[in-house]
Amino acid sequence: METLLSPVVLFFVLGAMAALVRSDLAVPEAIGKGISIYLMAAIGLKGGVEVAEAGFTMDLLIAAVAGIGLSFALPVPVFFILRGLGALTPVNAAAVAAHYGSVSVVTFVTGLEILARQEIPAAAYMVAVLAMMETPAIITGLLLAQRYGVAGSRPARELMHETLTNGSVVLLIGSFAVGLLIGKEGFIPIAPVFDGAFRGVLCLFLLDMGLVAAKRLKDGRSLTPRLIGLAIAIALANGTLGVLLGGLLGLDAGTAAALGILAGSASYIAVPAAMRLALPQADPGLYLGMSLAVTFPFNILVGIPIYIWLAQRIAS
Amino acid sequence: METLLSPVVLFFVLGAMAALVRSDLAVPEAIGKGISIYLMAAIGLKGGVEVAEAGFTMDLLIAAVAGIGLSFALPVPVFFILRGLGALTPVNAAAVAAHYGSVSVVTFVTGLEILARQEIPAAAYMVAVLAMMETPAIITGLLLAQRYGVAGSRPARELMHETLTNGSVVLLIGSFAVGLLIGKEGFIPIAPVFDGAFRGVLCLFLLDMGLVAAKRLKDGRSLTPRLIGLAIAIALANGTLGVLLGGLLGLDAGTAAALGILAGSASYIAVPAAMRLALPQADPGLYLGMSLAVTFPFNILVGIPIYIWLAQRIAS
Amino acid sequence: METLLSPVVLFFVLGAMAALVRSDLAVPEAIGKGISIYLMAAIGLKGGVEVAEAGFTMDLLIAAVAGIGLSFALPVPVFFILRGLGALTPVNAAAVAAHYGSVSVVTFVTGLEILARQEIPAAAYMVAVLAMMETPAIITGLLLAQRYGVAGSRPARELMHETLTNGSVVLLIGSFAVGLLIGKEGFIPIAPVFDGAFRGVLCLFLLDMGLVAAKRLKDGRSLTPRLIGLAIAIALANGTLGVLLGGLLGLDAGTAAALGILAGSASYIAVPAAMRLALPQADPGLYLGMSLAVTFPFNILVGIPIYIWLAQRIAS
Amino acid sequence: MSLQGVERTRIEVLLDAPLVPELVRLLDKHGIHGHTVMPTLSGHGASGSWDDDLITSAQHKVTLFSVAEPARAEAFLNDLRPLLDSYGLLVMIGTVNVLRPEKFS
Amino acid sequence: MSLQGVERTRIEVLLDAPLVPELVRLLDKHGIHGHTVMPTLSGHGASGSWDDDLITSAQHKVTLFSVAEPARAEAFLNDLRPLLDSYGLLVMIGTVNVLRPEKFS
Amino acid sequence: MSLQGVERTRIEVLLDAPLVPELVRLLDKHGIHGHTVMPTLSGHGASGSWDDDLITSAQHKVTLFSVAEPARAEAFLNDLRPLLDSYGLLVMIGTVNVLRPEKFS
Ligand SMILES: Nc1ncnc2c1ncn2[C@@H]1O[C@H](COP(=O)(O)O)[C@@H](O)[C@H]1O
Ligand SMILES: Nc1ncnc2c1ncn2[C@@H]1O[C@H](COP(=O)(O)O)[C@@H](O)[C@H]1O
Ligand SMILES: Nc1ncnc2c1ncn2[C@@H]1O[C@H](COP(=O)(O)O)[C@@H](O)[C@H]1O
Ligand code: NA
Ligand code: NA
Ligand code: NA
Repeated sequence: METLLSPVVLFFVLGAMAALVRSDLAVPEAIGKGISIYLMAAIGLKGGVEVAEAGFTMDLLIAAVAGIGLSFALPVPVFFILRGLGALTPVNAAAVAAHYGSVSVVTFVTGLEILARQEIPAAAYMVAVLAMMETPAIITGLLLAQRYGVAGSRPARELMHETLTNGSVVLLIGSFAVGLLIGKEGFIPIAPVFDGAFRGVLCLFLLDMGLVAAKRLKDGRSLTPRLIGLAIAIALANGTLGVLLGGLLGLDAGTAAALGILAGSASYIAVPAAMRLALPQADPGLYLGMSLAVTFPFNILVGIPIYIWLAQRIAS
Repeated sequence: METLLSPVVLFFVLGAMAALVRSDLAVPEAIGKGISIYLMAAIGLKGGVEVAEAGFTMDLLIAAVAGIGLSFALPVPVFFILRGLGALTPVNAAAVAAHYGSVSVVTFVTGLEILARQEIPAAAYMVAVLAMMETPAIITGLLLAQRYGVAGSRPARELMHETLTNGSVVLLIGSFAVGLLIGKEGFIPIAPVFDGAFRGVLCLFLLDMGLVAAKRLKDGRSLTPRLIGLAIAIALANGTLGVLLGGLLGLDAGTAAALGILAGSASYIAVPAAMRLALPQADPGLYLGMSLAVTFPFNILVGIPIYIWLAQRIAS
Repeated sequence: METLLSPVVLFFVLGAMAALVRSDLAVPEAIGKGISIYLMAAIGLKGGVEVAEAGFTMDLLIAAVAGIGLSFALPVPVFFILRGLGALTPVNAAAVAAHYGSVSVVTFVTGLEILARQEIPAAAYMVAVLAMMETPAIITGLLLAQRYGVAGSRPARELMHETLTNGSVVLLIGSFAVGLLIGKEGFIPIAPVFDGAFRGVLCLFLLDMGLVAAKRLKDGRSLTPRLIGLAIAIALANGTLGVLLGGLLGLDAGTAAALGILAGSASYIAVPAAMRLALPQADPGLYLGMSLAVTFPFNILVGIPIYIWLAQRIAS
Repeated sequence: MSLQGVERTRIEVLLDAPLVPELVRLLDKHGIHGHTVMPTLSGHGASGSWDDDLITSAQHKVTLFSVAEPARAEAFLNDLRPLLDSYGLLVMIGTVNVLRPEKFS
Repeated sequence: MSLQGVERTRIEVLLDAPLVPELVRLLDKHGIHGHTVMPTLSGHGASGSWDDDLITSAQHKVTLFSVAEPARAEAFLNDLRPLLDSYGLLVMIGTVNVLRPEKFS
Repeated sequence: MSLQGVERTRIEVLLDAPLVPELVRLLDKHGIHGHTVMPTLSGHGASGSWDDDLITSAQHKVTLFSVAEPARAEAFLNDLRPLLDSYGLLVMIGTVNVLRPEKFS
């Protein structure tokens, strides 16, 4: 409830409602793209600056390994669930699975905001973990597709290169590095933009996300009720797994919750672009519908509070 | 004079001058659209937050009724003036009349800035009034067109829906609601963007508006000296009417001035889009020329100060 | 070294590296254009406000004359060097020469940032000098082309008009005038955007510049090693000349450094657009490659520190 | 010169953005269920010059093209004629070859 | 297959944005008073690849199309030929049918 | 009506942005070394409606056109056929006249 009154969430709801009443409200694509670049640069920077303060800890290493492990492993069970309960073709199941192994930057950022509101801050290094979790799932997804006789359309080497140099990965890691280099001192002159303006800009971005997600949900032909159910169940399962693993590894409540949010979130930027290229036979309406139109809103409105609640129970 | 030295107004003049000397200065369309979304979200939010503080008052109700009334009524006299003195065809007269019954968001915002500079603040709820005044005039305009034998090109129901779900209306009312929900407390973290940055961003937007308005004035074929004169006279008449009504209803000076500014302003976003669709036979060069190229600059440079001056005389 | 740790420079490096690893990271063109409009409005405003405080001094006049003189004169030696050592055709040599006589806004702004970091502020009026130095070089370039039998494709009058009403010139001078008019008082309400946000936004712009410059360097067919060497040598020579002249004229260290940065920088906005139109036979890949892909990065990373170091030695 | 594929009629219309839904409705009415909308920057014609400023979308022009089976295109165009002047449409009709004709019934 | 409307020549030119006014002047000179400009994103040719960065508009490419009466088009193209190389133009000429031929004299 | 210039085949493809490099590779393979990419805004077809949101580029559609020597175009299109369904391509083939044929071998 408390969560739902955060302006960030309310703007998402506003955007979704605007789309549902078929309003012509629309954020120009260039603005949406520009804002998401800003958001990634900002969280990268802030993460780097804070790690520069706190220094590299054992926890950082643990969380990183855990995150990468989850990104590699999660697509496998998801794949079989989608094959079985979802009755998806191997190629579609593999493509969707990759999305759920990877992460959603905005879900993570929104989660951080809510954690901050509730004064259960997550460790700064989780931004680095976010960046590291984006791509491993793509590899697993492609291996699954191959394993089931779907020839990827492109040489593995090129694909590797494309996923590792994906814009969001480069920007997150790059600005994280910049943050490490400049430290708190160097951050002060640019703080008004990258810190002060952050929450407000995030509101505008979620307004856009609400519009986009709801539009997709409306004319998403590929989405069956069963698939919508699976998109929610998988998010919950992955998120819970993430939180439990975090607790098991002795991460504090906020950080465990963040790991859960990452595990429970599904990519809608890096992975779709990679899948469209690597598995063109897979249906984009399907994987974007599930990740962007179902899992994303679910996590923003319901998932995040659950993961946080869970983390508070088990961690400590 | 004092008004003319507000940076907001000066940037408008700069933009207009750049266009008049045929400079190639141009603000990308996506930026202009993005900024206007930001401005509407910001004034909606601020209005909501302040009303959350002040609570719903009788004045709010009075101003709302007055505003809606004006928006419905003003197009009628304007229509006949345009038919008579302007010698416009019924369809053109009806289309233009709808613009003058409706309102201009940026004129309103600029007015608020100037009122603030002169420490005669208008009541926060006027933002809600602004939103409510956008669409009634469209209905009157279409009824006038029908009354004079111009068949609107689309079913009334659809049209109703399109005007009520118009992006700017949804965004203004929606962010007003968000403001009500979050209150002063919730506004603090996003204040740097939606309050701190507001005036500066408004400057950039008026730079753009200056460019656009002056360009239109230059190659506006549909504009005759007589129509230019009418565009000014109608603005003055409507504005004065608005102020007087405000005073009559016992609104304070700032609020009465704001009502005058709304009445005197002409729409150039919601209404043109609706008219292009509903009365395609009407000449867009005509109604956009009058509202955007004549009335808007007039109000920014001359009208607003007059309405304020008038409001100070009569109110109190 | 110290310079290289400024976030502004680091973001430039990040952008360049992203392009070199062939990342798909890209800033939408509308955003890039919008930011550069913001940057020019901001430095214009700040310059005007500060001059309104300091008043017009003799130094201002001296610096202005020196700057205009440099812009007119520098293309001549550059032209002959390019003809001789560069073995360029007259038309290409003339086009490139015009770029080096003119200035780069972002190089200048980055220079101011670095000067501020090192507490050797440059005089505020240098913004006006920046604006005045943009266009004279274009005239010299065209005269050189004519002198060597290349007929410009357009009537001189039109060309004059186009260069003098170039968007960046109008915006810089216009917002400088606005700054003069509003003064420190009037600047306060818009300071959060035009001052507070400045450094942060500049970081994002340099991220974009890094991407663009490195991309050009990668697939810049027109660039030979020799031309790359000349692009660096000319920048160094012009920059040194600017600093020395500044010292000779008794400007303080910061201001002399700024004059050097202006002299050493090469235009990549106003001049290329003008040359494409006036000397269509000239190769855009050549002049944009040299100014944007070689001289710009060189000045950001190496040139600026050198000019500053030199200015500190000689001035005072 | 013979091209691959099957001949279809390509209709391209330049119109104000707010009118797109109207045109799509008209296409549907004639059983033409596919179209693509593309952006424009500026233009000049009998009614003067325009330039793309999204500040008001009323005159924000776009082009819409639709590839259709000739007979349907014919019927659609007949219905479109009366709107040409009031909507201020620029209509270009041509022939293109498509590789999957069944998609363009 | 016979199409509705009257045949006109459609000239489409890919060029750098700063050159548009030049081209329009040339069209006017030949009594062709209508054109539309459209945006582009990227491309590749003999002189390498380009990508749309508005940071500098000098090489910001756009396409301009104009529908004209064949004879006028002919005359315009003859005037255009000498500029092809220096301006680096890509010119495509085709035939389209228009519904209001009088608008495309 | 005879047009100036020399006939070439113009291939226009509507496809998702991430697939552009693939298509360019295929063009190169057939010795077609020139192309231009243009933006789109929205569309509708058998697989539903789309609207341009850059939030995810996976379905961000663009059009790519390439003017090529007919024989090469022929060969390219034969290679393209198998990809049509999986890539969800819209392919339009036509004839245009170009003024500098040597550039479009
Ligand atoms: N007949 C058509 N005319 C123009 N564009 C079309 C047509 N059919 C499909 N398209 C475009 O191709 C996209 C994919 O088509 P489809 O695979 O049928 O969904 C659509 O979203 C439209 O943008
Ligand atoms: N001959 C033409 N060739 C290309 N575009 C045209 C032509 N005539 C008009 N247009 C476009 O159609 C718009 C409206 O034309 P008009 O109704 O003549 O003003 C113009 O602004 C141009 O964008
Ligand atoms: N065969 C072609 N098909 C489509 N566009 C082309 C072709 N050749 C060149 N272009 C476009 O024209 C631009 C300049 O061509 P060029 O002068 O050959 O470098 C290229 O960057 C492409 O955008
Ligand atoms: Na995940
Ligand atoms: Na009004
Ligand atoms: Na210089």
